[in-house]
Order: sequence, then C-alpha cells, then structure tokens
Amino acid sequence: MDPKRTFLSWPVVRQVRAGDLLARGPAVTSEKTRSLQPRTATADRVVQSVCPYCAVGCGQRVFVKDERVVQIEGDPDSPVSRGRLCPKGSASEQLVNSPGRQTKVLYRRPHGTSWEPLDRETAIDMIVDRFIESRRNGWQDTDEHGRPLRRTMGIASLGGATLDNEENYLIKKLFTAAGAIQIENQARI
Amino acid sequence: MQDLANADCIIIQGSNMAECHPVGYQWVTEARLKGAKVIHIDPRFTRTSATADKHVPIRAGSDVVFLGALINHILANDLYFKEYVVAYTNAATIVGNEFKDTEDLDGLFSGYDEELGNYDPSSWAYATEGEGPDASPGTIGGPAAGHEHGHSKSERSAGDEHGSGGPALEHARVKRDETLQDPHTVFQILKRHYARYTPEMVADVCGVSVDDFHYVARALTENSGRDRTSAFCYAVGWTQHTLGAQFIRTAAIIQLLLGNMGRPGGGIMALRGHASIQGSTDIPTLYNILPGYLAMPMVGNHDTWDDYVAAIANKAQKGFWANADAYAVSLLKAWWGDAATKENNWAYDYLPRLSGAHGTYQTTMAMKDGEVEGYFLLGQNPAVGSAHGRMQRLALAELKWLVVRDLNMIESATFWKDAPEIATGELETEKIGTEVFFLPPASHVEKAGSFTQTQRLLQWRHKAVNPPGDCQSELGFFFELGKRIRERLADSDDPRDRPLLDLTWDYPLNEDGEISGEAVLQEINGRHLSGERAGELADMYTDLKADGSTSSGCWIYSGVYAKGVNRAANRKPGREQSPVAQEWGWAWPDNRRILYNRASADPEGKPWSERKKYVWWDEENQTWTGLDTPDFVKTTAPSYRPEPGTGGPAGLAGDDPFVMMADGKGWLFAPKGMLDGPLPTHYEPQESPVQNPLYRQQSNPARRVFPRKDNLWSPSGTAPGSEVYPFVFTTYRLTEHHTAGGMSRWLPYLAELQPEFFCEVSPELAEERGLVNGGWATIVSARSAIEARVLVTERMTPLVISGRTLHQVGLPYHWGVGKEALVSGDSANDLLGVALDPNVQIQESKAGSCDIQPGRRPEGEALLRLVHEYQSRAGVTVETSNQLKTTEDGT
Amino acid sequence: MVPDVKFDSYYGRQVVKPAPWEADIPAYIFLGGLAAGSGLLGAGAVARDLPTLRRNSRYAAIAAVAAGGLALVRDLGKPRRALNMMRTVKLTSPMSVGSWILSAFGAFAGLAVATEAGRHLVDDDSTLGRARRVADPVATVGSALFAPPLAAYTAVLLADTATPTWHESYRELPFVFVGSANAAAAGLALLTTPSSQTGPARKLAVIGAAVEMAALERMERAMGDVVAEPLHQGRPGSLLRASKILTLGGALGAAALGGNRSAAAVSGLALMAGSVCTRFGVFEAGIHSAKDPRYTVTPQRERLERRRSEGVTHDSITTGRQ
Amino acid sequence: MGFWHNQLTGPTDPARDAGWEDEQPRKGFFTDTSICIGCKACEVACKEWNALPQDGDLDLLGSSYDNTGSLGASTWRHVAFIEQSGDRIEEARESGRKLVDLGMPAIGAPVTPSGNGTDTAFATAQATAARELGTLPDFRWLMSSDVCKHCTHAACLDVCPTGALFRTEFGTVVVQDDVCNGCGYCVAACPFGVIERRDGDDTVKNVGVAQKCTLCYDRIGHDQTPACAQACPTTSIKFGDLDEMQAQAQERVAALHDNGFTEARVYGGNEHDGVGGTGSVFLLLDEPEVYGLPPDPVVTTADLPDMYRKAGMAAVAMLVMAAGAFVGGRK
Repeated sequence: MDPKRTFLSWPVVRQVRAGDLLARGPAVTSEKTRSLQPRTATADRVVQSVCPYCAVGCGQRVFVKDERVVQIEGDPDSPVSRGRLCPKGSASEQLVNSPGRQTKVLYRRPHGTSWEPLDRETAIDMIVDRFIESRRNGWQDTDEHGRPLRRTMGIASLGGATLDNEENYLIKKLFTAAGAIQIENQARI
Repeated sequence: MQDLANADCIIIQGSNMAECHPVGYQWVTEARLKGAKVIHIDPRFTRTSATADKHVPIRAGSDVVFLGALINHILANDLYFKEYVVAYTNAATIVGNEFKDTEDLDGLFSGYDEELGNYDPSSWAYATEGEGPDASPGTIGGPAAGHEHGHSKSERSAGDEHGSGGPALEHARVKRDETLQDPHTVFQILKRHYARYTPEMVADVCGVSVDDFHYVARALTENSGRDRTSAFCYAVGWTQHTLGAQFIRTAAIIQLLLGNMGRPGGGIMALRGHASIQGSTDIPTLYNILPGYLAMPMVGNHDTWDDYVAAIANKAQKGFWANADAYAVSLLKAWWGDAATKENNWAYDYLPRLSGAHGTYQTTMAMKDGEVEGYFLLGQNPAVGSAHGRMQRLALAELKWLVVRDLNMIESATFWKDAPEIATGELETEKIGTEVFFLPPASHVEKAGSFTQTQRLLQWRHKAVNPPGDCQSELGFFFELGKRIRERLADSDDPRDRPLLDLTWDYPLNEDGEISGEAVLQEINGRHLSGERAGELADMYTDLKADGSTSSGCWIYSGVYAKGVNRAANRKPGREQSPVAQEWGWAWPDNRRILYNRASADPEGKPWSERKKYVWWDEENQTWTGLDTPDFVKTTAPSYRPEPGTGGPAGLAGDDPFVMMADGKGWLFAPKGMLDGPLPTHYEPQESPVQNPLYRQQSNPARRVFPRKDNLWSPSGTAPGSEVYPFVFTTYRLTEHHTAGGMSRWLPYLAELQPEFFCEVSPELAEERGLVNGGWATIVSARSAIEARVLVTERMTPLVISGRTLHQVGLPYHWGVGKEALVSGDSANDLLGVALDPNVQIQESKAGSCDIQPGRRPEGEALLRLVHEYQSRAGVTVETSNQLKTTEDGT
Repeated sequence: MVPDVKFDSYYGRQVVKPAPWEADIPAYIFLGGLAAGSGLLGAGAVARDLPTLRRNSRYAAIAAVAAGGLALVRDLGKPRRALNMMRTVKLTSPMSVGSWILSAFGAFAGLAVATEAGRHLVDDDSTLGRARRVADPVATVGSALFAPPLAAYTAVLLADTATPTWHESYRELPFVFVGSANAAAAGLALLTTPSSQTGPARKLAVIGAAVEMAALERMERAMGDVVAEPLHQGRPGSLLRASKILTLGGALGAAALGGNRSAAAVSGLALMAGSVCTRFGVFEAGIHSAKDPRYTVTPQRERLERRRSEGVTHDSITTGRQ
Repeated sequence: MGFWHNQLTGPTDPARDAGWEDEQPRKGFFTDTSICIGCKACEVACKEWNALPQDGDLDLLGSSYDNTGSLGASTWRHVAFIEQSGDRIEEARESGRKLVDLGMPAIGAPVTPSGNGTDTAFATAQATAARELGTLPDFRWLMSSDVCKHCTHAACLDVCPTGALFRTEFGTVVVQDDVCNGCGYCVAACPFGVIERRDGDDTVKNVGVAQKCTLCYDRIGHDQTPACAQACPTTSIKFGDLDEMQAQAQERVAALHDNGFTEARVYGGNEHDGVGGTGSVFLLLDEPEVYGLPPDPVVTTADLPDMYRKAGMAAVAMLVMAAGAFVGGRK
C-alpha cells in the first residue's frame, strides 16, 4: 500500500508519541489527508463567466485544470449574485462535463430508423444545400397586390434565448438577408 | 434586481420568484430582513409563498380584476401620489370624446371591428391643444398618415416594438387639465372604468377574500409615497395569457398612481427565464422586430422607406424615439455597408416584408400543413416546451429537414423514433420523411460572448476551454453557414441573392481560429463611418446619424464598446462599488440601471425624500446627477419648457421623465400601442369554466385564435359541455429543472431532485376524485390526455368563485416522453392549445380547463379514444370557444 | 408528573440510521461467545485434566474464532482494508478494543491448538517439544484471560450506538451475552465430547443459561416499555421466545439427561440454537428500533419533558430566546 | 475518571482534546430555516464539489418536494419540506413560547440589526409597527437544510476503529475515505442519523465507505467557504467561527420573537447538551422531530465508561461461572 509507511508512521505509535491517546486528531491522519488541496487551489486558471440558466445573470467562476473544467461556482465579485447560485447554476459543471452530453454530429436520413455518424464539414455542406434549395422553393417576390415581399417561407428557426447576443445578431442578420422571416425564440413561448 | 432590496413592499404576482429566480430572490429576502413586506399573489402556495409575509391564492387568469380593484381602491380613497401623478403621468391629459369604454359597450371598447376581430384605435386618441374635447380626434394618433389598424399591428406583433419605448404619436401638443376634474381626463376615465372593480367583485371572481384584498391594498398604499416605495415582480404567470400584456399594464397603472416608477425600490420587475432572453429580444431572433425594437417592415404599411421612417417614429414627438430613423439607417449600414446608400434608401428593400403573423405557433401550423421545408432548433425543445406538444411533434414530422443544435439528445431530435404519437399509431418511424441533423453546440464556458440578463445588463463571458468533439458555438456555425451560402451563390446574378452577397460578413478570426465575438459586439456597438471620427467606435446612441455616416447593429447597445473597451466585461467587484454597481457589466441604454429615473426626483429636481434619493438636479453645476446615470437630457433643467411643437429630446420638458414616451409622461391610459384596449379590463381566459361576471363579452375580443381541427377548446363559462372539463389547470416550472429539461433532465444532480412528472391537487379535489398521494392520475383536456404522479397538498386551495367551488390542478411542465433523458414523463404542455395574446403573440399556458381521474392513462390508440370520448361528451367543435365577440346567447 | 407526549416525525422516516450490518454480525457475536466459552472450557479442562474436553474445546475455540473473524471481514464495506482495524488503539471504540481482544484471543487459541496438535507430532524432548510444553500453559492462561472480554465486549459493541434498543440494554446485555456464551460453549461440548468428560460443561450450561435468562428478563424490564417493544414484536420477538424455550430446555436437558450421550447432544444443540436466537433476536430488535422513529423520538421526548418539569433546562439541545 | 469525563461529555474544546497544537477557531454552520427557500442549491453544490454519485432510484417519494429523503452517504445536505396547517402552527408558536418561559432568562435584549445606520433602524421599527404581531397564517411550508452536526462529542469519530474519522484543527469531524474499511459502526453510533455507508456497484466511487459532510475540509483549509454556504441564495446557510454562528442564531431568534414569531428556536450549539454542543446550529420553527431531528440526543459514548464497567463485571462473572463449573463435583 503506502510505500512510505514505516513503523513510526503507524498511527498507534503516533498516538502515543503525540499524546493523542484517544487517536482522534493528527495522529490518525493519512498522507492523503495531510496533503489535501481543493481543486480551486490547484486549477491552472480561473475564468469569469455567467450562469447559462435563468436571466438573473449570476456570476460564475470557471476553474480549469489540464484544459478541462474542474469546477464552476458562484463569483463573489458579482454585485448581481454575490457568489451565490441556485441548484441549476450549481450543476453547471455537470452540464459541461456530463457523460450524457452529445459531442458528435449525428444524421437521420429520411425514413431512417437510427442515427448515423456524419462528419461536421459534410453536415454543414448538406445544410447549405438544403438551405439554398428550400429558400428558393419557399420564395415569394410579391403579394397578391404586387407589393414587394422578397422573402422565403421555406425556412424557419426557433431558439436563441440561451445564446449570446453576438450569436443572435449573426442569426438574425443572415436569415433576414436570406429573406427568411420565421425566426423565433423562447421569448414568445 | 439588487434594487429590490430598497423596496418597502414587494408584491410578487404572476411569478414564482423564489423557485424560478432563487438567486435574484436574495434581494427580496434582504428587503424582508430589513422590514419590507413581501406578498405573493398566486394560484398556488409555492416556495415563494412560503417565504413571503403573506400568500393570497387567486384564480389563474383573474389578475386584472384584483389589480383593477386596487386601482379603484387607490382612486376612491385618494391614496394616489398626487404630485407625481399630475406631473409625471398622463392623468391630466384629455382624451377625445369619441372614446367609449367597456363599461358603456358591455365589454368592448370603441373601435371594435367584428369582421377582423380587432380594434381600430383611432377613437382612443388624445384631444389636441386648441380643440375642445368635442373636437375630432383625427389629428392625434388618428387615422392620419402612418395610422395602422390594430389588425395589422397584431399580425406583426407590434407590442414587441415597445421593448425600449412607447409607440409613436403624431406630436405632443396634448390638452391637459391639471385639476383632474374634466370628465374626459384620463384620470376620470380611469375612475369610471374601475368603479365596478370592488373587493366584493374580487372575492367573487378571483376567489380572494375581502380581508386579503384589504391586506394587500393597505400594505401597498402604506408603503408608497415620498418616503417609501413598493415594487411588483412578475414573470410568465402574467405574460402567458390571452390578456397577458394587459396584466402588466394594470400593474403599471398602479405603480404610476402610487408614484413607484423610476424610483429606487419601485418599478415593475420582469423576471425573465433564460440567460439571454432579454438579449434575444433586444437583438431579436423574433419575426416581427429588428435589433433595437425597430419594426420589421410590413407589406402595405411599410412598402417604401419613407413609409417606414414615418411609421416608426415622428420627429414631432418628444424624446429619444424621435430619432428612430438614425437607428434604422445605422442598422442598415451595419448590415450592408457600402451597398447601403442614400440612393437605394440604405438598402431598405433588402429587408423581407411581413404579411401577417409569423410567430412560432403560426409557423408550427404552417409546418404541419406542409408549408415549411427546413427548421433550425437552436437550444429549443418544442416537442416538450411549447404549447400543444402534439401539434409540435406532428409538425416536425412534416418537415423536409431539421437541424437540432443542443447539448443533449432532446425529444425534439428524437421525435421520429420515440414521440408519443408513435405509440398511438399516428406516426410511424419509417413513414417520417424528415431528415434530421444533430449538431452539438459549445457550452457557455466553451465560447466567449455576452448575455443580457433580465435587467438589461450585458455581461461578457470569457472562454474557459475549447469545445469537445464536434461541438461548435452558434457564432462559429452561423458564420460558417453564411460563408458557405455566400460562396455557393457568389456567381449568382439573381437580385434576390444580392442581400446575401452584399452582406457584411468578413469577421476577423481570433487566435483559436474562431470568429471573434468581440468584433461582432463592436459591429453591434456601431462606428463612425465618415467625418472626423471615422473609424472610431460610437460612444452612445446619440452619436448615431440618419445620414449614413454611422453604423450600429443595435442602437440601444451603442456604448457597450465605447472607446474600444468591452464594457460588458467590466468586472469591478461589487463590494468595491456602490450598490448600483455601474462598473460591473454594462446596461442599455447608456449603462443606466433604473429606467426613467428622472422620476425619482420631484418636479423641481429634488429627491422626493432623503431616504429614496437616487437622481437629482445639481443646481450649481446645472446638470442631472446621482447614484445612477440620469435617464434624462443631462442639462435640461427641471424648469425648462420647450416651445410647443418641439420634437425629439429637445421637446422634453424638465418634468417629462418618461423620455421614451411620445409625450414624456407615464401612460395610465394608452391612446396607442395596446391592441386590445387603452385600459386593461377583465376577460376570462380562452378556456375557462367561469362566466365573465363583468361583461357579456367572455374573453379578450382581440385575442388570436386558430379554429382548427387539431386545436380544439372546451366550452367556457356556462356553455353546455363545460362541465366535462370542470377544473382549471395551470402549468409552471420548478427550481430543480430548466424549462423543457434539455439542460436539467440529463444531469443526475438535478434529475434526482425532481425525478418524476407530478400533478398537484388539493385534499378536497383528491377526496372528490379518489386521488391518492403518490398514486397516478390522468388529466384530460380538449387536446390530449396525460398521466402524472399525484401530490396531494394543502398548498392547492379550492376557491369559491361566484358561489361555486373551483378546483385548480398544478402541472410542472419539465418532462417529456423519450428514451434519452435520465428522467422522462408525459409533458404538461400536451394539454395546451394555441390561443395568443394579440399584442405579443404569446400563448395562454397559465390557465386551461381539464378533468382529472385516478389511475394511469390508456396507451396506444385507446388514448386517442379517451380524448375523443371527452370531446364528444362536451360537444366540442372547431367553433367552440373560438368566437371572438361573445353574442347574445353567450357563445 | 410527566406530561403526555405526542409523537412526531418527518414522514415516518427514521431519525437514526440502523447499522448497515447483516447476519454476519449476530453470527459473529454468537461465534465469538462460543469461542470464548470454549476457551474457558479448554482451560478448565486443562486444570481438571479432561483431555478430550480440552482438545475439543481448543479446536472449537479456534474454529469459532476463525469463522467469526471471517464473518466480520465479510461484513465490511471494504474487506480488503480489514487490517486497518489494527491501525489504531482506540479506547473509545468498542470495535477497536474488541479487535485487539479478538486478535489476542485468536493468537492464544491458535497457540493452544498448535500445542494440542503438537502433542502427537512432536517429541516432548525435542527443542520443539520443550517449546510446546512451555507454550501450552501460556496458551491456556492467555485464552482464559481473553475469553471473558471477548464474550462481553460484543455487548458494548451493540450498546455503544444510537440504536435505541441496543443502547438502553447496556447495563444487562453483557451479562446476557456472557451467559449465552457459556451456555453455547457448554452446548457444543455436550455435542462433541463424551459424557464422561462433560460434567463441568453440564454445570456451565445450567449456570450460563440461568444467568442469560435472568439478565435478559431484567433487561427487558429495566429498559422501559417503548424501547423494549421491538424485543417482543415480530421476528425479534419470536427469536427471543424461541431462545428462551431452547435455552431453558437445553439447560434442563443437560442437567437431567446429560449422562445420556444422545440426550446430551440434543440438549447441546438446543443450547447453541438458543444462543443463536438470543444474538439474532437482540440484533434484529435493535435494527428495528433504529428504523422506526418512534423508538428514538418518544423516549427522548419523555426524558426531555421530565427534565423540564423538574426545572432542568440548561442542557437541552433546543433553546429559546435568551 | 476525570480524563474520561472531560473527553466524553460536557463543554470542551474538541480540537485541543484531539491533540491539535495549532488549532484554528472552531468553524461551523448556522442554518436559518426561516429564510430557506427550499431551492436545494446546497444539495447540488455539495454533490458537485464532493463528486457525490446519484442518490437513489429517481423515484418520486411523495413527501412534498423532498425526493432525496434524508441525509446519507450520497446526500450531505438535505432539504426537508414540511406542510403544516393552522393548528400545528399555533402549537409550534406555543411550544416556542414555552421554551422562553422555561426558566431561560428572557432578557429581551434589543435586536442589533446588522447593516448600516438609520436606514435599517427605521425600516425595522416600521416593520415592527406594520406587521400584525402574532397573526397566525392558516398554512405554512417549512423548508430546512439539514447537515452533519459536527458534534463536540462525536460518536461516529469515537467509535471508529480505524482512525478513518478524525477531528480537524477546525473542530470538525471528517472521514478519510482512503482509510475507512466500511465497518459501519459510525452509522449506528450517530445520534442524528447523518453518516452512512455508501451502497452500490463497483463503478460508484467510494462504495462501501462511510460518508458524510466534511464541512468542506479542503476548502476551509484554503480560506474558502464550504460549497453549500457559498451557493445558498438567501444566506439561509451561513458559515463562520462557531461562536459567531451561535451569536447570530440568538440574534435572529430574538428578532423573530420581537415580530411575534415565537415558534423560532435554536437547535444545537448548547455546550451543555447531550453531545457537548454541535458545530452546526439551526434556527427551527417547530419541534426538532418535525424536521426528523432527535429532540434530546445524547452521545452514546457518554455512557461508555459505565458500559465498560458493566462489561468488566460480566467478564468477571463469566470467569466465575466457569470456575464454578470446574470447581468440585464429578468429572
């Protein structure tokens, strides 16, 4: 077991030597206990972030070790949240590292009965094809009175309330330029 | 949020704040420890009620009666804050005499168009200076240029445009009677309108005892005034109704009457549910608005640039909205750069036009009817989280292709193999032609970007690690998608492709090879394009010009990157600054933390009281100053009075604190902007076992209904068949889960805390229906039937409504049917149908009618038979409850 | 006058947790007692020169102590860390103290068996033989000295817990257990050893059974009605009733018919079975008393109200405004 | 006897007793259940920090909003939910009032509200005036976050045969999962039913080992707040020096009593109680057993000297019995 173990490190001996006769304190600590360090102290870096759940916008501190998130907790600096988090916010680390999280692109072909793997580049190309085609299929130049519409009804989107402002900006910008108007998010749900 | 700690009384209604915003609730707790009274008004006794001074149980959907009775109480007993009301609200403003109230027309305001099912609001307009109250209202908000019928406004969900300011008026030359005695003053109209909203009516309609009503009335009025302020907090408990926007309006009227707006510890706090749901309305992924609450152009109304500019704002109106043309031009310059020129009206014609409502529910129906080919789901799980889950899933099965981007394998991505409709035989995996792409996104720590939280505060998140595997941020994905679409179309000479090809899409990459979020935020902030500051970032929205010399992707965010500093990333620790904490993040507009804070000072510019001082006029330096950025023209002295007819910021008098409103005043009466009436008035929900006791008109006559075979409703009120669905159900969230569960049902830490779908019923209802705690129940609505475990609890209280006992069933909606999540179950949203608020097109999911029976639901086809059996017993047809105007026979 | 005490709980859930122990532990307590009693019988047999009884008791002791030790290890959550029991000497821990007692007894019992086996294998005059002759009395005395603590400490092991029925039994349970240990060991001797050499065992059976029954009776009465309840109800109740019948029957049989080999064997079996029932009965009663919050809350509430009615208020865990 | 007495019952400084020379001020929790919103952030933050596995089978327990049941090997903070109607509230108010009458000196020291100056004082005065003293609601929903008590006289620690459980320099009680051999003794010894041996298959971390709250020994050793207290949105869970925690608890009870909430009482932290005082102090709004807490816990080892004495006598008796059997009579 412990390679450094010697007779003198035997707690019974330490009990007597240290006067902790009832063996309750330092005499019985293990090497692991004595060298205990919180992973907040051993992290390579700490990054300030914001909780992804509700709109209170609680500050989070993200602790990174070996390019992996090891801990997410409340940021005491935040005047909004003062370091506190709700159960969901407290579970953020699991949200990031959960074994159930999907990290691979998957594809279900029409009428298919199961997922198939697909590489991301191909997937995006396929989406581009379909985007352009559906955009054309759903295109409306004018309404029945000849007034300009210049839009497509072939493509819709839902989502954005948990996305960044910059992301929503690109989504709205791209879709609007493409003439897609059926762009919605959680705010209307 | 932090400002709630300054309140002396907090009324939480339409929100379960302790459960849904626990960390925000710390400020309520703090206020309470300092002695503030906290009252929770809600159908259910929740964790918020448990930690409030008082819980007042109320029937879901009857809030306007309760709040209207408070207004009546305040007016009848002279409890309003007179100086504030006269100076800062439109109480003294005189309304044209064509206006007819619901009290005169049995539940309808003047201007109702039966054919279109909507209002023409021209008769609600203010009377104009120089004309008597008898004068035609034609010149103000009347059918002059730019006037738009309520129907078309509703179609484009115009209510959303007021996210940053009020609607346009032609000008601000209004007539006022500061004695408030003229019968045509808003004040007197208000008094008459709410006269029948008595405590007894509250008892009868809301099920709230007269004593409880007086308790609330006393707490609220005793804690409002010069020295004290009260706050309201609401959430989707108010918005998810066919009368949702009017619920909030009623509270706004109370707060204006009590002088609680624009002051510390006052206001109305909207508690939003998602990390950047505020941001996603500011920079909208919404069909009807452009960034900064500029309208999406509507065919017929905004066909030309001139039409558009004239409609969005009027140079003659007071305040900062008068410059909306500068914001629109700057947006177009940001998007189309050099291709947007004065000659081509800044590429205005590159914008697609709306022709009706294209909200998520209309889109779902179009999808189900085969009109939509492709759909992107970006962190949304409509199969579980949207109203009428069945319709959502059946619609997904009609798509040609679907892109799902989510952290976990949500039900909306797997509907083709495990939707409940497969079990009932309505869908068959092999027959579903939808092609599904599942692309995993980066989590919040795997990308840098800004969220805008519920109080308009932008907070930058730094990136901690790279995303794993194929995971990619939306920023990266959409940048890539746009790039490839543009490459594919590069040789096109089709004019319809010009907007894509002319789009500014050259973003710099950062050291990780990813598109730089900072660069996008800079574009949003805006730049000087020409002139001596060319190339510099805009300092704030007052920099923006309508001459094409500036760009800004979202004018209200202008200033977030002023002087090249990402202010959303400001992180001075809270304990090292004042409680207003202006050096943490950046709030729009102009880093203001409380809007309309000019109202925190009296008309002379002095704080109303030492205890509540916030922003005041510094006589010595002739400037507004205080704890926050003053929300006013900095150098406009309190005594300043503009020349009549002056528009824009210069048109604001020194005592016009509501700088985004067209007349600078807080609106008790909304002459424009609300599509279902200038004053909130009570209507029953679309589906209600209760007859409207105030008017013959049963439900909001301007609500949006969708009479379809797949969207049936139970009979309401006393209509025959209503007894088949005798109970009210309401849906809600729990602390332990997040909406449709995509970010919680896959996590063991959260799943184990609330592992199963349950319904909450009172011991009385349990007794009546034979329901057992821990057992199963089947809940049936006119749309579907679901099963849930039963929690029998005294937290659910039967209410006596019009002499009849009414039971409510509580249903948290986090679970869905599928095989991928750690915990699954039937989805409460399957019970809901689609009926919408006319102002903002939000569905009614807080009140519906149902039956509840002990035991598990049938499976397979038998489930459909059960639903049909109920429908036929109740005599439900497509028309049931879908008449907008209630006719003589009460249908 | 003690005021009426109402009983409240949190959804009927237990307040204290039962020990996560299974049948291995009562089995060990029985085996430890059996070993201890056998150790004493072996020592007595040496003194009275009863070689068969000596041999059989010595083998019984080591077999029982070995089996008991195995049961103990098996019941650990981390059996591979069994040796950590020797990591400390912890006077406040009956289990630590017991581990050292068990080890010591085991060592002496092992030595005794070694010397026993050596009698026929080793020449008395060889070096080994001389060593054996020295070791034999050491083993005998050692076993005799460590046997009583081995039989008695298990009572403290159970009593030094928050398990209501176990803790409340602490005054009498050691006597129950030593009596039961003696009776069981005597029973085993009756089973294994010809009657010619079981005279002392028969006596011990009677004395042990008498002490066990008397102590048990006293224990149930002294304990208070509520906490004693699990001893009378359900499976533990049946076990303890069976124990009484078997133990008394076995003792009677041993006393009256002990000369008859078969009758002695049956009596011996009854005594051992009785001892098993006692151990399992007490063990299970305790587990039951921990699972039902009534046994934790009611006596504590009564105790508290009694003290309060006597004006003693400074020592309550709940305090009002000060 | 003096040695034993000092070590097993009564007021003492546990860290010093355990042989710490550089002992720190004793640390503890004050859990103010009157402001708990039952959000369970403490449960999750604790599980996340300590990497605890899933607890139980993901079943609805039907006990209000409590689905983790109790403290255990994989739940080190547990939030209890209790629904009560009017008569029970009245009883609680009465029993709390009785606690004051029970000879505990009701000095009625004025509340010293924390915070700054006149503003708070004004608000408190106003609130006292405005609140209807003694108005009984007809229903209430109690929520309370339970945790290890970190007793002065910790039975779990004292009965542990391996030294896996030890007393830290902060006076807290911690299990060393690399030492524990899963004997389970501590489980039966704890008068509060806190510590538990973890069940499960081999894929589960630390299975077979006794587990409980460590009061985040690793964190507090680096001047950090325990995970639960850091997360708690409403500061229902406070962490700090134990004497400060006790003072805050007393202050808060006084404040609640001033407002008519006589049901408020302090649980734990009395050095004269059966466990020599706890390191976790609670403000409760009803009798402890309503929350699943023992009303009068006494550490089992308080009786240990007596137990050993009785066992010694029994051992002697056993020898005597054997001697009696072998003395005299036939072979």
